[in-house]
Amino acid sequence: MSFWQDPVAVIGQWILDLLISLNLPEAWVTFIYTLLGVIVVASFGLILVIFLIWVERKVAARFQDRLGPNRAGPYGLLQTLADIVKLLTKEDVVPEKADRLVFNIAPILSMVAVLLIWAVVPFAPGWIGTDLNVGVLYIAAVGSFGILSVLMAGWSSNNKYALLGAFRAVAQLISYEVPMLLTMLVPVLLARGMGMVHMVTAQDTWFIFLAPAAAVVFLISSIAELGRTPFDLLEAESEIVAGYHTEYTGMKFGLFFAAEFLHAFTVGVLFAIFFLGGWRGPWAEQAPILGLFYLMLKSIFGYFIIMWVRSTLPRIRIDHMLAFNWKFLTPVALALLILTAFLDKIFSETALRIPVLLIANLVVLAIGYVISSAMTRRQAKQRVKFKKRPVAKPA
Amino acid sequence: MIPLSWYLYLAAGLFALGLFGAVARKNAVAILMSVELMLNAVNINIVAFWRYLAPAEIGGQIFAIMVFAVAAAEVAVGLALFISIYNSRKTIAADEINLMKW
Amino acid sequence: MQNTWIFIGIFVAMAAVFPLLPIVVAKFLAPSKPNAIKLDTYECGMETVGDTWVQFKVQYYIYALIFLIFDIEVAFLFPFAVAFDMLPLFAVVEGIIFILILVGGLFYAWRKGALEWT
Amino acid sequence: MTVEQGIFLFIGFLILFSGFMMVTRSNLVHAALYLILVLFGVAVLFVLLNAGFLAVVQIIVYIGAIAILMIFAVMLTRGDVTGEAITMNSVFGWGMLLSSLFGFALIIMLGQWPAVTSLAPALPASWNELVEIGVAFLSPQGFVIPFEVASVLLLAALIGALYVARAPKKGE
Repeated sequence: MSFWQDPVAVIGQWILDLLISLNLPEAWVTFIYTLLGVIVVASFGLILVIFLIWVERKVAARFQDRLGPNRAGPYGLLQTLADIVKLLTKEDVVPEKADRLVFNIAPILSMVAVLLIWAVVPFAPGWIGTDLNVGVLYIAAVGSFGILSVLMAGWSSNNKYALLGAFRAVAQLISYEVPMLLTMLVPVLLARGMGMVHMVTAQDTWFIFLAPAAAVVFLISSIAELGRTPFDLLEAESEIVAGYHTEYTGMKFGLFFAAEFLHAFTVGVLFAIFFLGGWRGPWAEQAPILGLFYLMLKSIFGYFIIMWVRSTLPRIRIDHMLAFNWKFLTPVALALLILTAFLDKIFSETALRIPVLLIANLVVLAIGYVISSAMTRRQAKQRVKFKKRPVAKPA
Repeated sequence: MIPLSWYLYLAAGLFALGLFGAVARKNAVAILMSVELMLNAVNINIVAFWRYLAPAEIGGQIFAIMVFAVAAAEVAVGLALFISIYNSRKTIAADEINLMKW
Repeated sequence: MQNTWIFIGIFVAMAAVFPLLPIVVAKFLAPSKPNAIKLDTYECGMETVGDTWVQFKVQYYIYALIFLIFDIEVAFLFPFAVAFDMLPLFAVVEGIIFILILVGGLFYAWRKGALEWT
Repeated sequence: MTVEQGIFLFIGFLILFSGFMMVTRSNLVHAALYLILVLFGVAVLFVLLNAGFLAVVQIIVYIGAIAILMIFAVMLTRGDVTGEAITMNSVFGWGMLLSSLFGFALIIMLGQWPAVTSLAPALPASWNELVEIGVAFLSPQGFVIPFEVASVLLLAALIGALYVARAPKKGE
């Protein structure tokens, strides 16, 4: 295998040989090798953030007919670096009434929660941090630390708006976690395994063709998990100042901010892995570097949809948002799960598997839409039923 | 290699801590948290026994999952009760909830 | 010991170090001139009235409750999904019954109006 | 001392320390955060015991849901969060006596049991815990009754808790 086809394997082998030639004990070799792997994967994520913030600002600007950052460096590429320098030199205020320890841990935890997902992301054939056999559940588990960090930040600030914001945020996050988990179950069911590598190799046909409705529900609930427009009620500045990170300043605020951006892209990556076949594409298995390219292409597609939604839709009211989750997304996700399990068992191994699943998905989505829109119309009718007031006649 | 005894001693210690909390804490929510400690101690024991004495029987892990389900049900109902009691009596101190005492 | 988990263990440690670094750097670079007003609770420039405890709705708890129940359900269903190939149709129907029982719970909550944000 | 033992000792210390802090803190949110540390430690123990699935479920269910529910309940009941109220019951001394007696009795009894020092046997070669669990849950020879009963239990808990928490308040 040549260097240009699979640089990671070549470099990895070289480092391993080097470590063994140093005559270290075996445990140390494993430790250092793993540590290097961790550093590579984690810093890949962190460096990506710097780039992503620029991309997001540029794209959002184009949507709004602006230019976006264009001063620092060519095309404003260095803007994020300038922002980092700015954040580093901002005074770090910890409010007097705050619970110092919890207050300081919360932003770190929010970053950790996002970064940990990257440990199981399969970048290309053979390029993966570690292939846990419980990969998908691991991602869900790591997500719960994110929820915890929001609650910790809101509570420790000792500010009623921060606490209110945290409560709203947590209500939103846990509500949307339900359809997200249920739709994550659909690809697991289709792949018959929840290791991330297995998930990719099982997608001879991309799962978006087997479960398009699940993909849509997953994407919507993931956007809600991000807390971005149209689901950005947790930081609705007109209602609750700035949400759970009201009291945060300087780099600690920057961490929450960076975690959100990285999370947005991570959602794109997960969407690509679960539904768009991960690194799969022509010749990816011969040249893993192509696999990385395909994965990034697909992830950026998912990320672009997220940005698109963000800059198009207005903020939803909180009762609408929660009703949308519990009365539309969750029932649809449950119906999809039941149907997928049943049909996949009956039609597994037959040629009908793909068309039947595809049609079932579309039917569920259509029925769900019809029922929910009928209900909305009925509610709207009920709402207009108030007494007619006599109209004042002009004298 | 870790001998089985380490897990069992740790679980015993955790269980005793939980027992202390459940008996001595005043706040009902804190009591429920202590009960969670005891359930976790039990779960450590179950999984350790499975791993050391019967690794071929998957029942050990199933049992632990059932403990999760029971713990979740217990917490859900327990906390709902406390919230309800708080709404009517404005306290959840365990020694002041004496509705059923005789 | 499982080798796959060593990576996660080290990753947790490193993932905590990475965000800690900028905070520590900021500690040296950033100015620190605290005063009473700056350290006060931020509330759009107003002085804070009352304590942090505002009345929270029971509705928050109810959403968390339904979430907890579904969380457990998903934990039960993941092994079901992984073992899918080994299961006869009969077992799959059992799994579907398991889901349907909890769907009943969701519809009970719906009918009772527990899902309304009032 | 091997690496594994080192990790165990560290985690064991963490669990016992956080457990102790949890039962003694009067600030209930702090107590809940220490509880989360304990739960996390137990998840690490599950990993050491080759039960990766249980470790992940422990984090999802306990930290992701139960601990959040606890913190919500603390907020909703305005307990002695500020730490001003009294932490302990009047039977505090009895609790201390009972639990320490119980703990020591357990430890002494464990010390006399011969199997206690046994080491972990090797797992079966082609071990796939997830498939094993899934099959065991759904096969009639296995645990299908507990599986369905768990669902009914959760349904009952959901309905009961909803009913209790939403019970109409008088005079409000």
